[in-house]
Amino acid sequence: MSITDTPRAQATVDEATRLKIFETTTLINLADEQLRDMLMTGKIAIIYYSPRGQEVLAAAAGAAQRPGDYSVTTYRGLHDMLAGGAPLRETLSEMLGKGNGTCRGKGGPMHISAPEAGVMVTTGIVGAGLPIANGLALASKMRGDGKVTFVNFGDGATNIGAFHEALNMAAIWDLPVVFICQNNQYGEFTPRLESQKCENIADRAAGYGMPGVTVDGNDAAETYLAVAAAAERARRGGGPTLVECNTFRFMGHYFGETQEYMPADVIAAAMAADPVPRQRAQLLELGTDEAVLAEIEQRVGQEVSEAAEFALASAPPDPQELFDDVYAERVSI
Amino acid sequence: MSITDTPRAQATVDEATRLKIFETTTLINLADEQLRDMLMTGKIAIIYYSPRGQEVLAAAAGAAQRPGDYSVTTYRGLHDMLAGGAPLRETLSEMLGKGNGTCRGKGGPMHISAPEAGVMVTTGIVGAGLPIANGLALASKMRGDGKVTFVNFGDGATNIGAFHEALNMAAIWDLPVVFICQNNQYGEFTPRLESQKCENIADRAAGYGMPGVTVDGNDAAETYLAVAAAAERARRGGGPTLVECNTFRFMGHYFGETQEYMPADVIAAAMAADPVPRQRAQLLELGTDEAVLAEIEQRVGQEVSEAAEFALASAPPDPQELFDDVYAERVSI
Amino acid sequence: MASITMAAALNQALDEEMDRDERVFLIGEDIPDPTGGAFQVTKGLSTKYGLERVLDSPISEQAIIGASTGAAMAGMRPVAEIMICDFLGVCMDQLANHAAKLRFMSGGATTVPMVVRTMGSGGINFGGQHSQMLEAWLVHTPGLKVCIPSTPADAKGLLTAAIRDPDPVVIIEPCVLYSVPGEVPESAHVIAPGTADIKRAGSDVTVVTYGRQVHDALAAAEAVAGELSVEVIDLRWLQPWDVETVLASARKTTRVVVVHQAVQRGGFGGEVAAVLQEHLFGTLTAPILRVAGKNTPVPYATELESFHIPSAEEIATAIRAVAEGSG
Amino acid sequence: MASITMAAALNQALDEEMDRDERVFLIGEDIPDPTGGAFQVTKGLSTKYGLERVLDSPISEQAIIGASTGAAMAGMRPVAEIMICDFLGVCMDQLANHAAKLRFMSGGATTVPMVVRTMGSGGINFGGQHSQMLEAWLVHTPGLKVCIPSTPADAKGLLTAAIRDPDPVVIIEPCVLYSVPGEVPESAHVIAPGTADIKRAGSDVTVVTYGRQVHDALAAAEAVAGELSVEVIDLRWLQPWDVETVLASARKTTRVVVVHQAVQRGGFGGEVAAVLQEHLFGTLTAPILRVAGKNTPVPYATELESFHIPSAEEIATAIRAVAEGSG
Ligand SMILES: Cc1ncc(C[n+]2csc(CCOP(=O)(O)OP(=O)(O)O)c2C)c(N)n1
Ligand SMILES: Cc1ncc(C[n+]2csc(CCOP(=O)(O)OP(=O)(O)O)c2C)c(N)n1
Ligand SMILES: [Mg+2]
Ligand SMILES: [Mg+2]
Repeated sequence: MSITDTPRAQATVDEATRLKIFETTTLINLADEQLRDMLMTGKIAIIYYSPRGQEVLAAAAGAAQRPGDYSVTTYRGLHDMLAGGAPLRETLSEMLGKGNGTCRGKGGPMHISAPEAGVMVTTGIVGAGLPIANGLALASKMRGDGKVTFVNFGDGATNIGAFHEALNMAAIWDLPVVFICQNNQYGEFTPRLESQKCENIADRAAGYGMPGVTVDGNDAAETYLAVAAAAERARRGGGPTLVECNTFRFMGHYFGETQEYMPADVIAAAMAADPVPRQRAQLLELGTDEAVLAEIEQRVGQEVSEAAEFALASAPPDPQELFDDVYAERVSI
Repeated sequence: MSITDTPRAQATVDEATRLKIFETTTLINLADEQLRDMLMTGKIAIIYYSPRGQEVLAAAAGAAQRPGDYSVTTYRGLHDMLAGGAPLRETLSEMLGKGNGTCRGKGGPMHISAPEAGVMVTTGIVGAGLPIANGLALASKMRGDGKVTFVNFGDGATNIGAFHEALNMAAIWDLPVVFICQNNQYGEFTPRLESQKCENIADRAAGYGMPGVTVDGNDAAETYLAVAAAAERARRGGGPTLVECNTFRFMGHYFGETQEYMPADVIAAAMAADPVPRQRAQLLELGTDEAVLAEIEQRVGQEVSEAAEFALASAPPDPQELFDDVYAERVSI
Repeated sequence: MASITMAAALNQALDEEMDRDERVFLIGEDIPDPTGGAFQVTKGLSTKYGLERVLDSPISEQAIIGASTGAAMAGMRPVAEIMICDFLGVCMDQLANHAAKLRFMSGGATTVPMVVRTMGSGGINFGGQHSQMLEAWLVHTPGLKVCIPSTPADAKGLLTAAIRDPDPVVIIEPCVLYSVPGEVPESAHVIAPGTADIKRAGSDVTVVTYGRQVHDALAAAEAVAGELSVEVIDLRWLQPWDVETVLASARKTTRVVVVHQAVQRGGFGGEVAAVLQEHLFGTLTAPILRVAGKNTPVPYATELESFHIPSAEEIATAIRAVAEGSG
Repeated sequence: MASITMAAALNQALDEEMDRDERVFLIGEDIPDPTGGAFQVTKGLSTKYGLERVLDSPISEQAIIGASTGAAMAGMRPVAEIMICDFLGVCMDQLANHAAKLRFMSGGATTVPMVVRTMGSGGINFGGQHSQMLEAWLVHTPGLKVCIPSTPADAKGLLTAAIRDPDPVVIIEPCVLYSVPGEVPESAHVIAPGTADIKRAGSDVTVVTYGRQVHDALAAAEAVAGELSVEVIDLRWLQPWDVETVLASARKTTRVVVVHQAVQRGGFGGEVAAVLQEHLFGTLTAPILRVAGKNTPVPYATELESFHIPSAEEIATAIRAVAEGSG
């Protein structure tokens, strides 16, 4: 499957879903903006891998998830976490290293977990989330609980061994996993095609005997339909799918880097196709009322600033908590 | 490419090459028989992964190598080592743990090296030879020395991460490597199709943007032509090829195991198609004189028994040699 | 109590725990019947519990550890087999950066109650890549627990405890002991983390060891029995380890020898010696000696390998040396 | 001598060695210009020597180490970059089972003269998977050599020595020191394996350390300078390590504190303490104390991380404790 006909696809998604995706996109977009703002104004100093440019794909994939489903993401994961339902305030608190963060300040931005929302693992090791996603899915398969696991990773991650082992295992055991490759065209400072020769990443699925699809990850409906179809297949026992979502990183690898390795015209073209305004325009075109969108934006904006204040005002963890959570029993020294 | 028309392929290989392959096949076959004999008669007690059934493919691949080329193999590697030109006596000595072995008794059957013959690495870690083969080939590419590296591995090895990373890197850098997958249908006690879904292993090459071919590894000419073509391409700077050679392990995983996991009819069918007598019959059919073959068999047989005697009679290493070769400088303790 | 081999005792522990708790399942390469694993430890279990609970994995150790980690997080109780300890090299990231750290990094929000069984080889001419004892890598990884049995009964008790433990536990099973028989409690047997066992009581010298070297230490103790009374402590658990039992013994004997098969430099013996010298400064009457694998890769030839691996003779020599108060 | 940062000193060593020996090449992720590596250590080198000698690798650490190993065996002099020390987890097999052992397993028939450069993080809020110091895994792997610089000059001298060494060497470069300037010899500078450096002379207490903690130890020495004269030994090489220099100092001071950032349990400090107590039994007037990372994964929040990592204050406390003869 290649890129489908976007307007038609958009129309097949019901309005509630479209609005849900819009709301999540807005949430991600504003939360990301908030964090960059706090960084630029010196309110915080953290390493931050912005998902700017990849909001719509995460929101669309999130809309294909059911309550109880599992998700796994990476250091560049704010969009996936929020789309998966991680609590905004505690997620921001965790990013700021506060004691009331999702991980009590121990994990930080690269290791957010919010298991109550199914956000199970955030890893800083490229490709390492995939084998663990298999395990979550294996548990679902063994118990027949009907859950699906969604695991997110970048284009660069498709060159590491863990990707290969995970896709092969998921395929032979028909595990209920959706492998979502967020192909943002770069791994750190290296363009994708300097690190692999395959035209599309989804082409690699065939070697595992698994379906692979490539979609415009910046198109809400196309991404939603592809991920939902993969999830449906997985839930029915049909096994895993590799869904490649084409997108772009607007802020480069980490926030604040020079981006000098990216040709100016490539950046400009990507920015011109910014998925966030594009999605908004599509909704208006499909007849959604401007006021509905504005209300969502206003409400989410409020939520985000309150969450940011909450996180900024929260206390850091007590150093003695270092000894908790190493094992079930507290350790000393 | 699928399995080619065997008799035609056979005829396109010149007689000298056919005889070379026959001689190497004979050498491997008799050396293997010799080792199994010594094991069964209790003259030696070593862990031994017999290449019985895979002789012809190694001999054919070996005939495609030029002097100076590099090769890499595994614990099941006697056939590859001998085809690569490792010295018979010192190889057997090493297998028996003798001080005059290729590795002075330190490596053993899983780690034979004979760099003067280009036999650079034998690894006991499934899949681990592939990344190292890339390095040998990278050196050749950087120096422009025209050498090709041949790396041998099993079907089971194609499911481990190192395989994936190595094929991808070789492809993007157009390294002069030939990846020879000896698909003997089993990894230990697990049939291939229980560990992967792809119809042919060579199908995986596409995901790396690399040519992949599947041949009857039990057919000398077909294997020779495929490996020689891949080597030629690599030598010209055309990059790597994945050559899948279908074959079968007659002695199971390690010599002495029960083989109870293999259906009797599968074993019987494989044995009936034994590549060693098949190759002999082909040669006779193509007009080679029986006396020529008999002379080779007799001469090689003599060589093998002398080598076995040499190895058996050789002295073990001096324990103090333990401290040599850890580093360039001798260590103590 | 029946006398069975260590392999059978491990099998029994797996069987009992699979029977007791349906969340327990096995995953590894070639572990189902008819072969029942490269070393037959899982024999019969796929026949009894089905292939859904005895999963035959591709040769993909990262995927094995990852699948176990994820399944554990989701509430299962996986027991993974990494066929040989040396193969930890291909999956250390999954084990050390993920399984070990996820409880901590999530602030306790997620947990990883899984077991990794792996065979510790050496002494059987398996060469440099199939003979290493790598417990030192694991002990240096906070979040993991680590144990090594020396007898069939301990094997059952440690593996049962590992399966019931709320944290990731690695058990290294010494290959050469698989076939050695011993009395094993027939019902469930649990050896709590951090409990050592005094395998031989004595008053002159304390030998601290674990795994295969327990037997060598006992042989050495026997060899010197006419001259010296040697206490042999089998740590069994390396993390957490039983500092109290060792300190009590060392206070009594004032002389300690630490023994393990892993290479000496950077081995767990250094940790034991460092802790003991700190607690017992002024109490000991001799330096703590280590008897361990020599600082080389493990060689193939018997003559080299048996020199590489610590021997009962070397242990006896060290015992005599500390008894004389010299190093 | 010019004053340059450690990153610049490392860059200079690479530049000089690439210039001197055309067999030297670099391989790693994102190391070419314009970025010149995640931490800019390789900046300018692809522009000067071409992309054929500064290879931008896919995210494939096993392939990076494997390619280096093979190229080294074939006569090249690869310098691989594993971006962050924690990522050793994904390539330990290639490093520990292959690069380290191939000389030995081949009985000296093949050799692996390669270098692995890796950044040792910690103290910069990078969280549990980007902050570990894993030198203990490496030191426990016979066949590898290991070094860690604390100053720009040492960084240049160690990296140059590593590149010229006939064996595989891992150099762990402390991230927080990359930007710290110092005097560096302008021409080639080689610090031979196994040579420590006394960074501050003293007579009451010996502090043995390396890497970032050299600076903390110096700060601690300064803090107690009114009461005690502290000798700070920077090991620089962990394998082989300079036992003689440390013994000589400890014989003089009779009191030793060992400091490192890696977690204490199973860390290299245990090895140092074990060796010293053996050689200096009866000579020391206090137990050897270790000040090291606390036995937990590395946490994210500053309040937790700065408590996890050993501090100059903790070192000073340990110095005072050994000076009083107590543990
Ligand atoms: C095993 C490993 N190697 C290297 C890194 C350093 N690193 C962090 S992100 C990154 C690029 C990943 O690219 P991609 O998978 O495309 O994800 P993106 O950052 O573009 O979302 C690299 C190399 C790492 N974290 N883990
Ligand atoms: C990383 C690793 N995992 C597991 C093993 C144990 N093992 C040795 S051989 C083997 C099967 C390999 O199968 P295949 O690649 O098909 O090669 P064959 O033995 O059939 O020649 C396994 C699992 C190993 N040596 N290395
Ligand atoms: Mg990317
Ligand atoms: Mg096979």
